[in-house]
Order: sequence, then structure tokens, then C-alpha cells
Amino acid sequence: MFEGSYVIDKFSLILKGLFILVTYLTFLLSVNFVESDEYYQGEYYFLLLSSLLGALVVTSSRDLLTMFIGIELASTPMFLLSGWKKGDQKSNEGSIKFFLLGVLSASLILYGFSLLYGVTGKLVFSDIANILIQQDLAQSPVALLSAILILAGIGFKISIVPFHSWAPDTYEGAPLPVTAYLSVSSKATGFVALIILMSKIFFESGDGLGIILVFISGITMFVGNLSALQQTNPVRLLAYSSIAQAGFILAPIAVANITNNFEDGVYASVTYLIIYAFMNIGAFLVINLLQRNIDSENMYDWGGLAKETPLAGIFAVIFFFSLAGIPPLGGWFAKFVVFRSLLSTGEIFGLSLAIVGAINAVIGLVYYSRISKIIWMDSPKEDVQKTENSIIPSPLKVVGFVSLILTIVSGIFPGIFSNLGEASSIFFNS
Amino acid sequence: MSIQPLLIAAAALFSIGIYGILVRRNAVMVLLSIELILNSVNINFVAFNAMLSDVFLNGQIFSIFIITIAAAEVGIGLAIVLMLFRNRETANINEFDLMKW
Amino acid sequence: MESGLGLTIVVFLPLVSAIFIFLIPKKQEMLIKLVTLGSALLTFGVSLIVALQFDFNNAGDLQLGTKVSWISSINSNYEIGIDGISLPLLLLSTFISVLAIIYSFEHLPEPKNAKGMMSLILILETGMNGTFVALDLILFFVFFELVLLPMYFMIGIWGDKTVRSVSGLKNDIETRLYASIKFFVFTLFGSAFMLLGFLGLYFRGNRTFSIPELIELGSSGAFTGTFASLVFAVLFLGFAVKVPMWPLHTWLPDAHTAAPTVGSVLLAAILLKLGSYGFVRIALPILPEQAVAWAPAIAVLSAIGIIYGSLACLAQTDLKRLIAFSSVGHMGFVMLGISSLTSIGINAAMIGMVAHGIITGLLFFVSGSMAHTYHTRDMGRLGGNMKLLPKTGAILAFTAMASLGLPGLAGFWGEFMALLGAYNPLPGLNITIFRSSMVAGAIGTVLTAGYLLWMLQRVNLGEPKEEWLDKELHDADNYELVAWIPLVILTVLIGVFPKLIFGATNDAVIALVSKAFGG
Amino acid sequence: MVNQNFINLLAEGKPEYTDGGVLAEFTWLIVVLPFLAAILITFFGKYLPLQGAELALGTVLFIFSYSAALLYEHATKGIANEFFINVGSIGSYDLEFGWVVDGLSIMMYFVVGTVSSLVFIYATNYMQGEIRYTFFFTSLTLFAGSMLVLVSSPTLLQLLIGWELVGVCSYLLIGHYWEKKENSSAAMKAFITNKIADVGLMIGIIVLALSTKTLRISEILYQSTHDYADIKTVAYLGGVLLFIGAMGKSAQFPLHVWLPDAMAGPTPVSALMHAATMVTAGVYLLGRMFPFYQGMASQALDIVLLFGVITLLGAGLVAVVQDDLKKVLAYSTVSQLGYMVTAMGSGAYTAGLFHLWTHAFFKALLFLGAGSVIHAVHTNNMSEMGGLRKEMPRTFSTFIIGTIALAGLPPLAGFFSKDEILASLNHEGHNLYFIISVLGAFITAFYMTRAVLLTFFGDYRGDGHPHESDKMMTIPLIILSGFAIVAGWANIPGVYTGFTKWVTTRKNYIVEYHPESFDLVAMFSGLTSGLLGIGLAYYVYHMSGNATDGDEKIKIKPIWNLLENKYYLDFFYFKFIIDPVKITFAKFVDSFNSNVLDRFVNGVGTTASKAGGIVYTNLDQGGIDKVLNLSSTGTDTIGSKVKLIQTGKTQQYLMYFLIGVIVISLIILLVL
Repeated sequence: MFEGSYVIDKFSLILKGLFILVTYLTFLLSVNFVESDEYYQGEYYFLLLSSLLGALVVTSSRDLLTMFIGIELASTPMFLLSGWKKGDQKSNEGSIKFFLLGVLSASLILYGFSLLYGVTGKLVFSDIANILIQQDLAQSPVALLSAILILAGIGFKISIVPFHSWAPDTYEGAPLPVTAYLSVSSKATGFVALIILMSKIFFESGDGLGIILVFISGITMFVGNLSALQQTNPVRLLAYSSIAQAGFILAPIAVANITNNFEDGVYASVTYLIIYAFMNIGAFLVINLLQRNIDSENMYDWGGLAKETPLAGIFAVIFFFSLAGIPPLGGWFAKFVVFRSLLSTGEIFGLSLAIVGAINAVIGLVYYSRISKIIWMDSPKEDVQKTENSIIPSPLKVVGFVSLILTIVSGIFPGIFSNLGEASSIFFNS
Repeated sequence: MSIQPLLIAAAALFSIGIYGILVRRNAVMVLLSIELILNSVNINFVAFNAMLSDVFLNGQIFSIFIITIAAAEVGIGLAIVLMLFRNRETANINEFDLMKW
Repeated sequence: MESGLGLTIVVFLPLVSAIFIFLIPKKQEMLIKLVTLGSALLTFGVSLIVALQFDFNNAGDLQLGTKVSWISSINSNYEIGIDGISLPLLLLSTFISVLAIIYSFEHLPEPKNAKGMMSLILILETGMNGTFVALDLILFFVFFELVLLPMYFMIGIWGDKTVRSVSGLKNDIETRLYASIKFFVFTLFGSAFMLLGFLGLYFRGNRTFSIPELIELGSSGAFTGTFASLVFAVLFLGFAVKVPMWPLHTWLPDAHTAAPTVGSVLLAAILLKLGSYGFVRIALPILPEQAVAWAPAIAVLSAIGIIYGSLACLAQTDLKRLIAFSSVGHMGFVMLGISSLTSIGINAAMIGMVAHGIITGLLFFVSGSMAHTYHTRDMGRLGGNMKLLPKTGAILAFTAMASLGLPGLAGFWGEFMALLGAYNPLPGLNITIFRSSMVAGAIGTVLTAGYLLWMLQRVNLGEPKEEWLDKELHDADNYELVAWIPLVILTVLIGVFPKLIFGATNDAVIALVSKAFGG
Repeated sequence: MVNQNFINLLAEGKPEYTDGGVLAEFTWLIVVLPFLAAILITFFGKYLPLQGAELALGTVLFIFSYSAALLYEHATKGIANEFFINVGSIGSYDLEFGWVVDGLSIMMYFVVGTVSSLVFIYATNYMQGEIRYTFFFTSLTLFAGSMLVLVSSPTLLQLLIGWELVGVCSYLLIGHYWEKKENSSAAMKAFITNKIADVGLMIGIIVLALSTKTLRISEILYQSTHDYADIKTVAYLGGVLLFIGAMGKSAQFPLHVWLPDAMAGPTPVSALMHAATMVTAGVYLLGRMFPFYQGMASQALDIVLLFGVITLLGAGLVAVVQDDLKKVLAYSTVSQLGYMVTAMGSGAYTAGLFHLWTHAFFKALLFLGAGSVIHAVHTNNMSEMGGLRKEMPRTFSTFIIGTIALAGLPPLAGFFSKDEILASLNHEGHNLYFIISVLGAFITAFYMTRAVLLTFFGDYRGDGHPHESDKMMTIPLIILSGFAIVAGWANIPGVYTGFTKWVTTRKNYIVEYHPESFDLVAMFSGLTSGLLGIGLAYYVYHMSGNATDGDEKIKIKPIWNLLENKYYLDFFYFKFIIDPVKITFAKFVDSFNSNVLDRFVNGVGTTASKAGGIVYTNLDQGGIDKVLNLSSTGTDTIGSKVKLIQTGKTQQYLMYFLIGVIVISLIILLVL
């Protein structure tokens, strides 16, 4: 379509499905939030839908302009949504940080795009790649510089170190459903863009890019996980957790850049993204549910909360341990495919990254288990005020059970999701 | 006409914008700096288009899109700044550090 | 039964029941307990039927299994089956689960919550049974890890609430919290790397996760060199943590001490076996060359474990902690047997595993019960238990005797045969190391006798301390006896007639050894 | 299940033995029955009129009659047969239980049966009213049963099982009065000491089994008498290791320390243990494996001999200084076991077993007699006895018979057996050992006479009025004294050598010296030393004044102290082995575990957490500030830099972002 700048293939369809489902879950998550205060309902949903549209465009875009529009469309509404709690200064502050960094990153992407255009004169990825290869420019400094600028710009969206600093603040400030959306859909959009760019344009750019990505991926895991260990605010904890997870998702792409085996890498990343989406939404839901019952943002005050809302307690166990990657919950398979793609060629960077990943899986367990530990094992703190709120609204229940089923099913019958991942990767083989 | 001066101008504009982002305290000024950066990209695109004599005018089209989007972003940015200003009675972005640790 | 139906039922019935239990309202405790017991009994029954269908004449072959595509994209299959090596452990697992549930009928620690405990036990059982029947590395891994969550919560929620100081940590911490996370992190640490090892095998081994296929490849020398030694190292890490082998054992005493009675029983009886079973099922046959290279190290570590565990026991004042350390020693014998790489040694390990499961399980039952009755595990305060709780005391004495490897009881075979195996390891192994390890192990038996008798003297014998005299102490009730007596009988039966185990394992072990090591 | 194996028994030499027929085939009954009885007694004993004692009695009486029948059959026709039950295979090894019916085992069955029966009868009365009466009989029955498992064993495996079961039963019985810590400690000591020795046995079995590829004793003996190379290389080692095992059970120096302490148990236990069921196990083992020792491990026999001699002398000397009547007898047992082991060591197979046989009867007699005395006076100490010969005439007269038998005066049992040992030593040319053994005989006579004098002569020094014991106790005494008299006649050189024939089942394997007639030198020196001992003791403790002063007259302070402290062996063990292990090592390991390993683990945890803190606070949240602060401290700041430093959070994040870009660019473009 449009001379190859907009394609419909399995990759895009599968990811479109994911985005739509995630947005739907976010809607459900939002119903109560939007109703609970005097927010602008119509605009809220409109903006979310706009963002969804952007994400859908990105999955299909195969030229610079379409992709740029998609990215902007996906992220611009989020600037507003993250500041949706108008009276809340934290929300404002998160919003401005998000905005400034977002715009900066957009500019960097643009600058990179402009360089690419300048070198090749083309906008469509396949053309660009052809010319880069023909004229032996794939490893030229200009191409690399544009790659770096683009990487930085997208790195912001997927919040990898060192472009992650906005994430904790914004996550903390933004309304919870928006945070969930940010950490899932926005991040996925970024990854989709990254996957497309890396595999369509920069696949010949030499090992340097891949190696730097490998390092970024490893450092991201460490920084995310180690910082998450320090958090007392559960949302901030999830923010750092999602940073660490980004490291995992990035890892296969990074190694694919070195080995040029994008099929495996894309397969792993997409599978991870799909599984990650549901368990992360579930995790945010858990925070949401628990916060309804207690008036404290310090999770260490949440002792014994599971006894008040056992369902939330069970959700907490499922989703957080799934994030930690404990079988038979979905997260294990996500980690597994990542390890699998890292080791597939037995090349040293993949191997090292796999070891780093294994260590990080263990570190991650410590803080992922913490919330379950607090709400199930600790005794209630007496000085914290509790709000009786035992009835869980049905939209939230739906979100919970949908995510729950998907998380568990993806752990027990990973075939379903891995087939999606595999299907999506086929395109990249040709 | 050589393309270098244009590119250098664009790069300079870009750097000025970056400097502005980093140094200006007033949020509005920061927004303006962002405009500078976006415009530097525009110059790039247009210049490249001219240099390559791209018959599809891809660069030109791209820059029009950028202008549009820049406008939208500044609008959003101003909205956010306004909201902040209402709540904090200041537009100094250095004072926004509630979530320091 | 080519469909593998029986084994599938054995594996998944508990899980299905656990889900079913989730749906029963919390108030109907009796119903929950009955459903749990029913499903565990049914599972045990089916496992017995499976055992009857098992062809003992071909115990070396994998039987009664099936192979269904599971995760096609990575060529991982739902491949299950049992042979003489896994059958005894499977039966042990289903059996001990039944007993644990019976025991839990009346002995739920605080906070009661039968629903939670029962469903956790059932999930745990699925994990344990699954590990013993899985013939696919990924399937194995999933089941292997499945036991973590239930056990983590079992320790963390129902565990020991005493606050204690832990060296290296600034703040005092509740035993259960410390122990649960330590257990979890340790095991995950091992298994995360183990998974990498599995993947390594997958990529070098024609992209298959099937254990039988990998064994074929392994015995034909497909895995060699640095690659193989790396893979063995990570597999070792994964399994050795679980066994646990010295010096990776430190999670064990804490976990056992903190866990509720049922938890420590299942932990000792079955969970530890997952590690040693992994060695026998996966590490040795797939990487025979590396197994030979690593065997001396394993032997030495086992010997250290035996001596170390026994010495540590001598210094304990906490009854459960003592038994926990004794596990380190006993599993040392199991690993010593395995490290000899001979059919004798591995057979010894197999019977050692079963015996340790029965005996140490029983020890934990009894000690847990005593801790519950006395509200203390401090052996300095106990004493005269034979007078206060004669039934419990008698069983404790019997089990301690069994645990110290008394001939005629189950524990003897594992120890003696392991030493027998270690004296003449596989030809080509360094005989000095093995014989030294064997002597160390033999000295360990003396120390074992020492600490167990000392424990008996302090706990069971003597006049009761004054603080207990005016207290009303309840001796073992019927639920406890129903849970314990079968183990006592089994201990004697296996002790007198080891063919119960060897009959199944011997052929399988011989087949394994001859395939892997040609001996 | 049952298969018969004649290869090693009858295939060679003259088939002068029968297979024993039904009688042999059902010998397993006497092994299994005690265990069944023990279970029955445990669960139903309390409800029976005699509280379970009748079951125990019935069992041992059955054993006695069955073994008597076997003995008769054997003495008339000769039986040699063995039966196996497979209980599992491991590798290529068959694990087998079974029972062997040959002269040696029949002799042991008979000894166990006889002594047990009498002790059990005695105990029903002796233990009347004692705590845990029923359980006592359970353990006692088990004890006898375990010993039968041991002696009936055709495989080393079953031997080991019986071996350790005996140890456990002894633990139960010695610690019968476990309310007192000394008693349970004594029980533990017995168990642990035996366990240490068992390690030797265990390794010895492993060595032999692996080199012969079998666990069957007969097969091992066959190989060791037919010059098989595999076993030859390990024969010395195996022999020594097996002997270490024997040292534990048969209380040889330096592992004898448990035996005197074992007196903590009730007296019937001591009688059983010292006469029939436990301490003889070691000698039995040496006897059972004798063809192996002789065939291949003759060097090991030298060691056996050495330890036997040390034991017989050392323990005899300690017996002299004891005040506790039971301890005198205990050390005497150790000393006599020394004789048996010496005999085995010198190659006198029959003599050793013969001494075992006679000793079983008279030592049981002595212990039961001592028990009768103790029962009457409620103390073990001879210093509180005296003059009991009037009050307890039957006990006295039987005790005297036992004493004379032990001292080795003809025609009582001890004379013949001891004489044969001495003769054998003399014949083999072990002159030094011969002299020591003769000296031992002198000491034996001396301390026994001393004990008799202190106990039965002089005036009563205790409280209360002792009475003769009940019939149930004295009848066994009388029967036993009958045995003590006649048991020795089973093997009189030149007259009747039936015993030799009884025990030399595997005739072809054992080459030993059988005195055709009395060895006059040996007989003369043995007899003389015995008489001298009696005479000297009589002089010191009776003729020259009060019995209690006797000790003072022969007291040579340093030696006496040494003996009273049992050569400081216990002290040594505690100070240098047990305490270091139990306290130093154990504490060390424990603290290593919690302070090194755990600390390391927790350290990793805290380090990770600290690293998290550092990453989070310094890098993630404030890194730029620090970096810029550092770089600006040296140089005087220009305006822009100052501004940079003062930037707030948002701009710091932006800064981060750009620095990230720059660093990455530099790395990619310059480094990679």
C-alpha cells in the first residue's frame, strides 16, 4: 500500500491485535478512575484512541514519514494524559518532564531521519537500505549517527538506560491506567518502531550498533532491577521493573543486530512483548485494587492487605511472579524465548547477555516477591488508615481475569503466543 | 549552491535549541527552544531535498508535516505549562522536583 | 496405555483439584479437606495402577508415556514416561502427599486457612509428580520450578514467626520471611542458569528438548569440549542447589526450620529429590564425559557435605535445624553414590533418596508435632519426651535409628551401598579421591550416629523438665498416627526387603550406566 | 526363593556332612521368631498375665530346643548347608539374606539359646516390679534375635545387619534406666564405640565384596583358599578392617571402653551380653572368616594376636583394682575375650571357639550370681558386701563354681579351653605371648579370688539383711553351674574331641594344630599360675587379715592409679577426640555456616541491595550533579557551567539524555 510505505503483514496484524486488546483493557481499567473524579471523560477516551491509532500506524509503517507520524500520534496524547490529574502536582510535574523529554526525543528522531534522507534521498525503508548497501554507506559515520539519534529517540519511548529517567516520575504522577498504558502500549510502540528500523534499515550497520545495544540492554536490566530494589512506592517499583523488562525485550534485538538473525530476535521480542503486556497490566491492576483499600503509597504499609481482598492478593501473586518469570506463569516463557534467541548462535555477546539476564532474573525475583510478601505474610500496620472497599468493580474484574487467564495460559500453553511471535517474525526472513 | 552552509546553520540551530532546553528556566522559553530544534530539522529536510533534487519532494513534504506536528506539540506543551502555572504559580521548571527521590 | 493417560492424571489431577478448591467457599473447611484428601488418594491410587501396569522386566525402558506436541515453535513436547528410576520417586511423592494432607486435617499452623494450605499442597504435588515423569527438558523445567511458589508461600505464611538476628543483615528478621526468600532466590538462582544449560543442549543437540533423544546424542558423544563443561557446570548449579550440596546448602536449614510441619516434610521428602533426580535423569546420561570429569569434585563435595552436615548437627540446639542439617549429610551420601557413576552407586542413590524421603519426612513430622506441642524446638528445654509423649517419643526414637543408617531399616542401604559404590568408582576415575571420600563418608556414619543419639538423649530420655510437668501435653492423635505409621512400616519393609526399590531401579540404572559410561 | 549352594561346602573333600534335612531348612524359624515375638510383646505384652515375659520365654525356649536338636543332629550326623533369599540386586551384586546351618553356627545357636533361656528365666524374677518390664523383654528378645541374625548369616551383608542390630539392642538395654543421664550416656558410649568399629567392618566388607564380586561368605572363603588374585591383593587390608569391627563388638583394646560402662544396664543384660549375644560376635566373625585369614591374611592374624594379648593382660590388670563387682566381671570378660582373640590370632581356631563356648556358660553364671548378690544387697560395691556365703548359700556355691571354671582349674570348663589356647601358643612358638597368657591366667585367678573373698567372706559390711534369691533366679544358676562343669569335656585332648569336629565345618580350609594329648608345659604353667593366683589372693585378702585391707597391701601407687583410671583411655578419648569433635569442630562448622556461608549469602543480598541504593541515588537520580560538581571544583566556573550545575530535575533529565547520546556516539564512532 502507498508504494510500500504502509504494509499489512502478519507482524503488523498481530501487533495491532495486541495494541487494540491492551487499549481495551486500559479502557476498562479507566472506567472507575474516570468516573471517580471530575475528569473530562470524552477527551480521555479520545486521546487514548488517538494514541492507539498512532501505535497501529507504526506497526504498518515502512517509511520514515509514516513512522514519524505514527510515533508522534502515539505519544503526543500521552503527554496530556499523563497530566490528567490536574490538581495533582506530581501529575503535572511528571507530565512536563515527559513532555520535554518526549519532544526532545522526537526531535532527535527527526534529525536522524533527516540525515538518512539526506544520504539516500529516499523515505521508504527498503529503498534506503538498498541505497545504503549499494553505495557502501551502511557503516558510514552519517548512517551510524542517524542510527544513534534514532536509537536515542526511541530509547526514550522504551525507557532504556540512559534515556529512562522520565519513566519513574511520570509513572508515579500519571493516573494509574495511563501508567499501565504507558508501560505497555507506548513501550511496545517504541519497540515495534525499533524492530522495524533495526531490521529494515540498520541491519548492515556493522556490529558496533549491536554491541552498544547489548551493553545498553545489560545495563538497563541492572539499573532497572537494582533501582527497583530500593523503591517503596509500588508504582515507582513497577516503573523500574518495566525499565528492566525493557532490557530483556531489547536483548534479542541487540544480539540479532550482531548475528543478523532477526527472525529469532523478532520472534523472541514480540513474544516477550505480548506476554509482558498482559502481566504488566495485571500488575498495575493489582496496585490499583490494593490502593483502593488503603490510604498509603508506601507499599510497606500494606501488610496483610491480602486478607481484606484475597482476590487482589491472588492477582498479585500471579502477575508479579509472572513478571519475575516463575513457571508456570507466562513470564517464564517470555524470558525463555529471550534466552533461547540469545543463545541461538552461541556467540559471546549473546552468551554474556544471557548470563546477565539470568542474574537479573534472580535480582528481579527479590522485589517482585516483595509485594506478595507484604500483603500475604506481613502483619497489618496499625497506624495506617484503611478504607473499606471490598467490592471490586466489574470492569476491573474483567481486566483482572482476562489478564490472569492470558498470563496463565501463556505459561502453560506458550505455544499459542509463541506461534504469534513466530508468525510475526516470518516476515523478517524474506 | 553548496549544501554545507545550510547544514551548518541547521546544526547550529539545533545546538542553540539544545542549549536553550538545558539552560532556560522559564518553561515557555524551553518550549521555544524546542521549536528551534524542530526547525533545524526542517532546514535539513528542505536542504537535502534541494541538494538531491528529489522529484517527489519528499523532504519538503516531510518538513510540512513537521511544522504541523510542532504546532500541535507546542500547543500541548503550553497547556501543560499553563496547568503547572495554575497549580504552582511559577513557570520555572527547576522548581518541579517533588519526586526528587 | 500408550496415551500416557495414567501419568497425566497423576500429574494434573492435583492441580485440577486445587483449582476446584479455589471455588469452594472458605468456610466449608471440611469439604475442602475432604476434596483435597480425595484427590490425593485418587492420585495415589492411579499412581499405584500405573505401577501395576509398569513392566518391571523392562524397567530400563521408558514406559506408559506419551508424546504430544506442546510448544511447537521451539520443538518442545509434552513428553512423559517413567522407568525404574522415576517410578519409586513418583510413588513416594504421591504417597507422602497423602500423608501430609492427612496430617494437615487437624494440624494446620497459624493462620489456619485450610483452603490456602490445601491448594498449595496440591499444586506442589503436581510440580513434584510432573518433574518425575517429564521427559522433555522444558517440561521438566516448568515442573521443577512449579514447586517454588507453593513452597515459598507455605514457608512465608505458615512458617515460624520468631524474630531472629541473621549474620550479615543489620535488622532482625522473622525467620519465615528470611527463610522463604532465601529458599526462593537460591533455587531460582540455580535454575535460571540451568535453563541456559538446557538451551545450550537444545542448540547443540539438533534443536530438541527431548531427554531420551538427548541421551542418545549424549551417549554417542555429541556434546564435548568447553561447551559441554559449561553446560554441565550450570546444570550442576541448578541441581546442586536443590539437593543441596555443600556449600550451596545454606538455604536448607533455614527453610526447614521455618517451614510449617507439612512444608518441611514435603521439602525434605520430595523437593530435595528433584535435584538428585535431575542429576541421574539429565546431567549424567546426557553429558557422560563431563560427568566423569566432574565426578571427583562431586564426590569431594559430597564427602564434605557429609562431615560438615554431621558436625553442624552436633552444634545445634534447635531440633528442626538439627534434622535439617542431617539432610545435608544424608543427601551427601546420595550424591556420593551418584558421583561414583557405577550402577551400585546410582542404585544406592536411588534407594537413598527414597529412604531419606521416608525417614526424614517422618522425622520432620514428629519434630514438627513436638514443636507444636511444646511451643519450643530448643533441645535444652526438652527432655523426658518418652515420658511426656510416649508414642511420639517412640516414633522419634525409631526414626532416629532409621536415620542413622541402622541395617534392617531403609536408611542403611543408601549409606552402605553408596560407600560400596564409592570404593570402586567407574574405571578411570581417581581412585584416591573416591576412597578418601568413602572413608570420610564412613566416618560420617559415626558422627551421624553420634548426633542422633545425642539428640535422643537430650530430647527423649532423662526426666522431664519441671516446666512441662504441670502442662497438659497431647500425645500423637489419630491423624498423626495415621500419617506416621505407614512411614514406619515402609521404613521396615524397605529395610528388610530392598527389592521393593532395587527391583525397579536396578535394571534402569544398569541400562543408564552402560549406555552412558559403557560400564 | 530359597536356593541351596553346596559348591563350597561339600564339593571338595569327603562328603561327610548331610544337608540337615527339614531341620536345617526351617532354621530360619529361630531367627525370625524373636522378631515376631518382639512385635507381639510390644503391642500386646501389657495385656498378658506375665506382661509379655511368657512370649519372650517361649521364644528363647524354642530356640534352645531347636538348637539342641540341631546340635544333636550335627554331633551325630554332621550338618553343613546354607540357604539364600534374594532381596534385591544392585548392579551385578545379589543382595541376599539367608541362614547357614553348620557346626559353627549351630554351636552359636546353642550357646545363644541356652544362655538366653536361662537369663530370661532369671530376668522374669530379677526385673519384677522394675520400670518398663514389658519393653525390657521386647529388647531382650530382639537382642537374642539380632545375635541369631548375625550368627546365621551366610552373607556379609546379613552379618553386618545383625552386627548393628545387636549394637542397637545393646543401646536399648544398657540405657534401660534412661532417666539417669549416666545410663543413657553409657548406652550411647556403647553404641558409638561399636559404630566406630563398624566402620572398619563396613569398609572391610566393601573391600572384600568388591574384590570377590560377591557378598556370600562361603564364596569369599572359597576364593581365599583357592588363591584368587583379586582378593589376595586386598586380603591384608580386609583382614585388618574386619578385625577392627571385631575389636568393637568383642571389646578389644583400645575399643573395649564401652563394655565396663555397659554395666549400667540391668544385670541379666550384662549376663546375656557378656556371655552369649554380643561380645562373642567379634570372635565369631574371626572364626567364620578364619579360612580367609589363614588362607590369605595371615599377616593380619599377627595383628589380631597382638591385640588379643594386649587386651587379655591389660584388662586383667584393671579387673584387679575394681570395687564394683560387676566391673570386675566386665574386665574379666574383656580379658577372656582377649584370650579368645589371641587364640584366633595364633591360628588356634578350635581353641578360640572352645573358650567362647565354655566362657559363655561360666561367665553367664558369674554375672547371674553377681546379679543375685546385687539384688540382695542393693549395691554393686564389694566394699559394702562381705560374708554373704551364709546368707546366700546357693548363690555362693554356684559363684564358686564359676570362679573356679574361670580361674581354669580342672576339671571345670575353663581349664580345658584355656589350656588349649596356651598349648596352641606354645606350639606355634609365640614364647612371649605364651608367657603373658600364663601371667594372664594368674591374674584371672587372683582377681576372681579377690572378688569372691570380698563378697562372700568376712563380715557383712552393708546395710539391711540380704536374703537368698528366689528360685526363679537360683535355678538358672544351678543349671549354668552344671554347664560350667561339663562344657569343657566336649574337647579333651586325647579323650574326646567332639567339639573340634563340631566347629570345623569347612574342614578342608582350616589347618590348625590339634593337640593329640595334653601339652604338658602349657598345662603345667596354666595350672600353676591359676593356683598361685588363688593362693596369693587368698593370702592377701583372707589369711593376712581383713579382706578390705587387702588392696592396701598390694597397692603400688602409680600403677594402681593408672589401673584405676583405666590407663587414662577414657580421659584421652574425651579430651582428644570427643570434645574436639563435639565442641570445637562442631561449633566451628556451625559458626562457619552462619558466619561465613550465610554471611556471604546475606552479604550478596545486602550488596545487591546497596548496589541498588548506589545506582538509584547516585546514578539514576543524582549522577549528573555529582559528575558536574566534581569537574567544576577544580576550575573556576564560567557562567554557563554554574547554570548547568544549578539546573533542576527536569533539565537534569534532559542533560542525562543528551550525555547518553553523546557517549553512545563516541563509543560507536571511536571505539567500535
